[in-house]
Amino acid sequence: MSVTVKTQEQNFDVGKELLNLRARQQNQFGAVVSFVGLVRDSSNSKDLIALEIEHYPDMTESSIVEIVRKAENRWDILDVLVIHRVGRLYPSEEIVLVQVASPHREKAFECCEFIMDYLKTDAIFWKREITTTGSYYVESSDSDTRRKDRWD
Amino acid sequence: MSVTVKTQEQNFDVGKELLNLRARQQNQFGAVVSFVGLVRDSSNSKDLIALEIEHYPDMTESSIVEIVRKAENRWDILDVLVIHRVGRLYPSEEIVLVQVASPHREKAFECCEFIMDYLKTDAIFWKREITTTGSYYVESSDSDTRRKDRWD
Amino acid sequence: MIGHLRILFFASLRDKLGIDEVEIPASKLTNTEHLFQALDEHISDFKLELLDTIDIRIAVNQAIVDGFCDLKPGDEIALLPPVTGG
Amino acid sequence: MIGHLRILFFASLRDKLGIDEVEIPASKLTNTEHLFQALDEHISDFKLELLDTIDIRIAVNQAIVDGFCDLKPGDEIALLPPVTGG
Repeated sequence: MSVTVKTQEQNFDVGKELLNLRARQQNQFGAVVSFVGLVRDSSNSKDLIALEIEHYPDMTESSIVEIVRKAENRWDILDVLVIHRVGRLYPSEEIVLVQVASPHREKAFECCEFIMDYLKTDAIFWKREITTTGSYYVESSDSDTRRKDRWD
Repeated sequence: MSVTVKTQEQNFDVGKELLNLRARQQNQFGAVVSFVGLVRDSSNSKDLIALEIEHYPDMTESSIVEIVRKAENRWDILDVLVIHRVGRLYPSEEIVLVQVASPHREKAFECCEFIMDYLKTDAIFWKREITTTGSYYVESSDSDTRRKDRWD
Repeated sequence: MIGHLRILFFASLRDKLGIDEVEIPASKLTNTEHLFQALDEHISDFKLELLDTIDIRIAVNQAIVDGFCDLKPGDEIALLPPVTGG
Repeated sequence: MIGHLRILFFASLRDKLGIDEVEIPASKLTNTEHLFQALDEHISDFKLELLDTIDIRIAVNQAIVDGFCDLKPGDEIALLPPVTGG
């Protein structure tokens, strides 16, 4: 099992990360599920100018590794990569990549969704939306918490 | 809603397809779920030399479009891309890419998995495994059928 | 050919029959009901009994046919053994 | 600084308090129980009442602390308002 977690300002290349996965994994895996989250151009019916993502260096990465460890205990997965961007991001830019490799597809789907659900609620990031009518910190929503609680 | 379906011998680049998606879609989408299926190096405990995938040109693509239309009726999705390779593929090579873009992640996950489940049972492809002990046509398994039937 | 039906065999069916494609005069086959008989009459050494051992679906002009279906000159008929993709 | 605790404020908390980081002599604070009081005593015009309006979690040396925790010189204490990633 290989776990790679990065927080970074620069963007990622999903195609390159798939090649990296193949270079890392000598084991056989039949399925790779990737999630890419992007900045939408509006939020709560306000026009979004940009999103600012703040992290707590090192602790943020540990909090993500902890989420991945939880996933690892539940599913037969071979490789997990999480890249989460920080800093100022504009609408339609990529925020996060979660890439999960597994022998079979059903585990890869579940595990990738699990990690995303926990990233929403447990990863140490703060998001500030800069809109045309002011800037606001966003918190994880009740529906995010409900989605996480499904896994209990 | 945009639907793109391709069958082709050459490989695909997931990163490039994400850029194509962004070029195609002016709408806002917050989530992209991608599934990549790869050739494993063994099958039923036989060593696999190669996989040969045969299709029925045009009809195969129609059968995939039909699957995507079913998905479209169930979820609020913005863009679906399916690329399925044909011809001779070797272990660790990519077979299929399913990329689903949606405003929210839960729909993108479900829809991508739905399409994969139906591709296993309803898309017009034939697979022949060339192993060290002979070559065999593979059929969709009972578990594939059960996974598809979950959606009824 | 004008006035003919084109019949395609795929995958395991093609390998076992040793035929990938055949043409039959449309006058000899007006309905899919008699397809297998027509193949047997038209193709020498046709392994008719093989068709019973494989779960075959029939497509006419690239659409799956449930039950029987009338045929007309120029139609493309395909015999499809069990499929799997992904 | 040697003999000090380093205290970090993040996100909305930092913006509202107008402080991102402060150092307190370790001798003035030996347990997280008295953290807020110590901040109030140490920082002039500290908006103590603000801390009641935000759901804050405390991390010591980058590990979330539930309940109280002893502190020693060199410790890094972080005040974390509600998080969300992804």
